[in-house]
Amino acid sequence: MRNIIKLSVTLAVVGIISAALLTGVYNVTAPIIAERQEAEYRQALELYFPGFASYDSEEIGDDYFDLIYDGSDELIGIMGTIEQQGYDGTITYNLAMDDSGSIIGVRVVSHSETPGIGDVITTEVFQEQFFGKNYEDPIVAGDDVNAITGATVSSSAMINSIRRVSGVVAENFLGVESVAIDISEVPDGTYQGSAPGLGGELTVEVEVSDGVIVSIEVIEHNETPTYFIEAYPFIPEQIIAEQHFDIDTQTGATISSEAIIEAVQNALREALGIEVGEEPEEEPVDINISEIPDGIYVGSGEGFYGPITVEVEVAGGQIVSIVITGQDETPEYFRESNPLIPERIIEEQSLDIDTSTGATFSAKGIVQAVLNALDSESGGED
Amino acid sequence: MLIIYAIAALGVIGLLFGLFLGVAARFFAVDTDPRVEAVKEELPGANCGACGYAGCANFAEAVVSGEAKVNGCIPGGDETSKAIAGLLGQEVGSSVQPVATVFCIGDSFKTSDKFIYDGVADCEVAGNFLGGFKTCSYGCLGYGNCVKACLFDAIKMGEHGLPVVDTEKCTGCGLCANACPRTIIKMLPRGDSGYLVLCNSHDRGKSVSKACEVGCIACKACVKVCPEEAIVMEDNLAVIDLEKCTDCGKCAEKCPPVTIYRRNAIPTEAQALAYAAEKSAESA
Amino acid sequence: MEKLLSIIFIYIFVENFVLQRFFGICPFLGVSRKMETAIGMSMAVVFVMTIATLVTWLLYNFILVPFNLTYLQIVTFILVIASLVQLVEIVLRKISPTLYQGLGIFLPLITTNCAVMAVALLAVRQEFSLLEAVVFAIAASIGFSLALIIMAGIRERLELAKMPDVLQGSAVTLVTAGILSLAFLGFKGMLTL
Amino acid sequence: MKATSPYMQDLTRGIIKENPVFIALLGMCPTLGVTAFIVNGVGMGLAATAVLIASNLVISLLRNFIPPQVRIPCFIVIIATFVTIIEMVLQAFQPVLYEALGVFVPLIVVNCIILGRAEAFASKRPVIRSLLDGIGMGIGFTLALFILAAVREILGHGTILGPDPDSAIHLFGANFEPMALFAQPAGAFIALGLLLAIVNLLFKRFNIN
Repeated sequence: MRNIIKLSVTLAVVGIISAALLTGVYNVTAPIIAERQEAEYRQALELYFPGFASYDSEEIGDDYFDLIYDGSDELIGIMGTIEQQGYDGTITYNLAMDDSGSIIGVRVVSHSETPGIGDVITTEVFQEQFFGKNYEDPIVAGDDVNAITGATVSSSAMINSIRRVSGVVAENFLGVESVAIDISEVPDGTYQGSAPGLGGELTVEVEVSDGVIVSIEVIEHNETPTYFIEAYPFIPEQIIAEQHFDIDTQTGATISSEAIIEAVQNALREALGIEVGEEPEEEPVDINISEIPDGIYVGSGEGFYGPITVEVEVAGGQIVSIVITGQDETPEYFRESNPLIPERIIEEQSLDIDTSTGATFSAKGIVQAVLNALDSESGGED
Repeated sequence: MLIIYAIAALGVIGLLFGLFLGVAARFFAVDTDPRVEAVKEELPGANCGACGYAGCANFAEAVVSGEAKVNGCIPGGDETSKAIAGLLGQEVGSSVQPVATVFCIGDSFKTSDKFIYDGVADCEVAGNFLGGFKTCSYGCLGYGNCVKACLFDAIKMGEHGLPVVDTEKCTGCGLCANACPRTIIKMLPRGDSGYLVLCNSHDRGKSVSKACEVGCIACKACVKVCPEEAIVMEDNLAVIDLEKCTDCGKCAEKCPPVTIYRRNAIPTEAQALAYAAEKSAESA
Repeated sequence: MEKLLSIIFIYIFVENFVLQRFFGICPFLGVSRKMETAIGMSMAVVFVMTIATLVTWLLYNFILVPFNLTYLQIVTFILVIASLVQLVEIVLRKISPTLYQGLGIFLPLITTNCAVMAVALLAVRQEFSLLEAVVFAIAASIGFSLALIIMAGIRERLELAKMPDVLQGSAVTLVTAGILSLAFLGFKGMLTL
Repeated sequence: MKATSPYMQDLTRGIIKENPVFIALLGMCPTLGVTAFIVNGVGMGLAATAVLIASNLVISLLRNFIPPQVRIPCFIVIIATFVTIIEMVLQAFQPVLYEALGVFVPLIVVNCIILGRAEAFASKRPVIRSLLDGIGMGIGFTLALFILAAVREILGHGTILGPDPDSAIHLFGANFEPMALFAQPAGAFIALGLLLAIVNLLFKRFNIN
C-alpha cells in the first residue's frame, strides 16, 4: 500500500512542478500571441478601412463578422471572417464589404489547398475579380467571375462562399430584406431556370400549382456523378417539403446543392418577372483586318500574371504571323493557350474567337495584345 | 489565479493516475512464480519451439510446474539444463542432443538442371514449380530455407549447392529439418559411428542414375550384404537403422553409386569442388 | 449521421493516417515484417486509440476548457495515454495471458506511437462532438491497421525477392510505402468533411 | 578510431555513426511530415534539439530521485513540459514556422528519439555526458531533416528557402516544371527510402558501422 502512495505522490509532484512552470511561461507568451494576432487583424482592417476607429464582432451561424465604425461611430463597413470547406481542408478568409454592400476586399487568412494549383485563390488577380461586386449581383462562376480551370473545386468553393456571405451581410447588417421569392404568388405552370454547378450549366424544371412547388426535376447537368447523387433528389425533396430555400446544403456536395437551389430560384424569379442577372454581353471586338496596311505591329495585353506582348505581321490584308515576344504566365496554363490562340486567330482571320481554353486569362490576354497591336490608334507600326 | 487551476488540474490528474495504476497493479497482480522468471532468464530466449512449448516463457512455466523435464530445452543443451536443475533443486538427466544431418550429396556438379529457374528464391516455391529445376525431384534445391530457419547460425549454404552443418554450433532444435520442404535434413543422435545412406530419392534404377551420379538406385545390394539386417528398403530408398549397425562397412563397399558413407566421413564441400574442377579439366 | 459516415470514409482512405498524414511511421516500419505481428499491433492500436481519444476528449472539454488551461493539453494527453497503456498491459496480463503473449510486447510501443497522440489532438482541434471523436478514432485506427496489414502482406513477399543488398530492409519498405501512398492518392479530394 | 575522450565520442556519436534518422530509424513521423521545405525541416530539427537537450539535462539531474516503477510517466511529463514551452515560444515569436509545422510540434513529445535517448542514455549517465549526447543527437537529427528537405524542396518545388514567395529563390528559372511527386506525401517516402539506400551504400563503401 505504502508503495502505491509513494508512486502517485511522485507523479503528482512532477505534474505540479510542470503545471507551475507551464503557467509561468503561458502568462509570458499568451499576451504576446494575442497582441500579435490582434495587430495582424488590425493591419488587415486598416488596408480596407483606412482610419477606422473601432469594431465590434458578431457571430452568425459559424461565420464571424466585425462591424467597423469610423470616428463618429458611423458604420463604414463590415469585415467577415469565414471558414469554407476547400479541396484539401478548411479555407479561412476575410471578406471586406463597404456600407453599401459592395465587396472591397478579399484576403485568404489560411488554407491548405494543394500548393501550385489550389493556392491560386491567394493571388490578387483571383481576388480582385470580386471587387465592386454588389450583394445583388449574382456572382456566378464562369460568367463574370472566372473559376480558374485546373483549380475548379478551390476557386468555385470560394466563389459560392463569397456569394452566400455577401447575401448574409446584406440581409443582417445592411437592413435589406432579401429579394425573397414568394412562392405563393407564382402563377401555376412549369418554369425552367438554370445556374452554374461544379461541372457547368445545370437546368431545372419547376412545376407550381396553386402557390405550391409540386415538382422539381433536373433536366440537364454535367455534375460529377459521385457529387450529384448526394444532392439530387435530396435537395428538391427538401425544397418541396419546406416550400422555402434556406435548407442545409452541407450534403458533402455543397456546390451542386447550391446550384440546384439557385436554378430553382432563377426559374421562379423568371416566373415572377424579377429580372435575372442576364449575361453581360461582351461587345464584339473585331476589326476589319483587310484594311490594315502590310507591316509588323507590336501590342500588349493583360495576362494572368502580367502583360503579354505580341508581334503581329500583316501582309496582303491578312494576319500572317503572331509571335509572343514576352509573358510571365504560369507555364502549365500558358501552354494551353499558346500556340492554340494565335493559330485560331490566323485561321479565322478574326479576333472574335473562342477563348475558353484551359487558361482563359492567358487566352484573353493574347487576343487583347493582338487587338492592341492592330488597332490603328493605340498600336504603333514597328 | 490561473496557476492554481493549473497546479490543481495536473496535480489531481497525476495523483489520480498514479493511484489508479497502483491499485490496478495490486488488484490485477498476476501471482507469477518468481522461479518462472528465474528459469526464463536461463533459457536462450530463441522461442524455437524445440521443447514442444509455445516459446521459452511457456516452457519455463511448464518446467516449474513439473510438467516438462528439466533438460527439455534442446538448444540450451547441458549447461541450461544444469542451471535450471540448480534453480529447481532437481538432478539432471543427461540430455542427448541430436544433430542435423543432410541426406543428400547430389551437389550441383553431380546433378544437372532441367531448366533455368529465375523465380522466387525459396526452396518450397522453386520445388513447386514443375517439380523443381533439378533433374532429381527429391534432391536439395539450394535456396537455403534451412539456413533462414536456423537461429544459431549453424548451417550454411556451400558453394556446391548443398547445406553444410556446423556440428559445434548445431543445438539440435530441428527448425532446419521442419523448414526443408523435401525433408532432406533429419535429426540424428550425435555420434561418429554407423553408416548412412546419403540420399532422399524414392525413384528406382535408370531414373535415379540419369538424374544424379550418386543417387541410391534401390538395387538392394546393401540389404543383402548387411550381416545384421540393419538395412531396410522404404519405398525404393535404403535406410540404415543406426542401433543395429555394427560399423562393419560392408554395405558401403557393395553400393554401386557409392551413396553410403560412414558418419564421420560424409563427403565435404571441398571434395565436391575438387571433383568439379577435375571434371571440368577432363572435359576441357 | 451522414457526417459520421464521411468521417469514416475520409480517415480510412482519403486522409489515411499513415500514408497521407505520416503518423505512426515508427511502428509501421518496425512491425510490418510479419502478418501476425501486424494484426496483433493493429488490434492493440484500435483498442488503445479509441479509449485514449474518449478519455482525452472528456478531459479536454470538461476540465481544460472550462478552466481555460488548454495550454496543458499536451502534458495531460500524453500522461493519459502513457498511463492508459500501462493499465491495459496490467489488466490484459491478468485476464488473458495468451492474448497478452501475442499483444503484450506491442503495448509499450504504443506509448511512443505518434498516431495515438495525433488522433487525440486532432479530435480536439477539429472541435468534434464526443460521438464524432470516437468514430474519428475508430476510423483512424482502422486506416492505420489497413495500411499496416497491406504493408505486411507486401513485405512478406519482399523478403523472398532478389534485390541489391543496399536496398534491403527499411529502404525498400519506405519506397514501397511511397508507392502505396501514391495508390491512396487516388482517393484524394473525393469527399470533404 | 583515435582515442578520443568519451565526451567527444558522446558528441559525435549522434551525428554520423549513430544518426538517429538514417541509422537508428527513429523519429520518422516528423522526418517525413515537415520536410516539404528546408525552412520547416530545419525549424523542426532545431525545436526537437532544444527539447532533447533540455529533457536530457533534467532527466539526468533527477535520475536518482525517480523510483523505477514510475520512470516512464515522469520522463514523459518532463518532455511534454519542454515541448509545450517550445510550442508557446514558437507561436509567439515564429508564427509562420508554427503554422507550417502544424500538429507536428506537439508530436515532438512522442518522438522516439527523445524518449529513446532519455531512457537509454540520460537516465544512466551524468549530466555533462547526457547534455553532449543530446546535442550530438540533435545535430544529427537536424542534419538528416535538412538533407531530406533539400532533396524534396529542390525537386518538388524547384526553390530554396521556402514556401513564402519573396524569400524563395527559384533555382531553375520560371518555366521549370517541378516534380510535384516530391511535394506529395508519397514523394517523402520514396525520397527517404532512396536516401537510406545511399547511406547504406556509403557506410558499406567506407565500412563505418
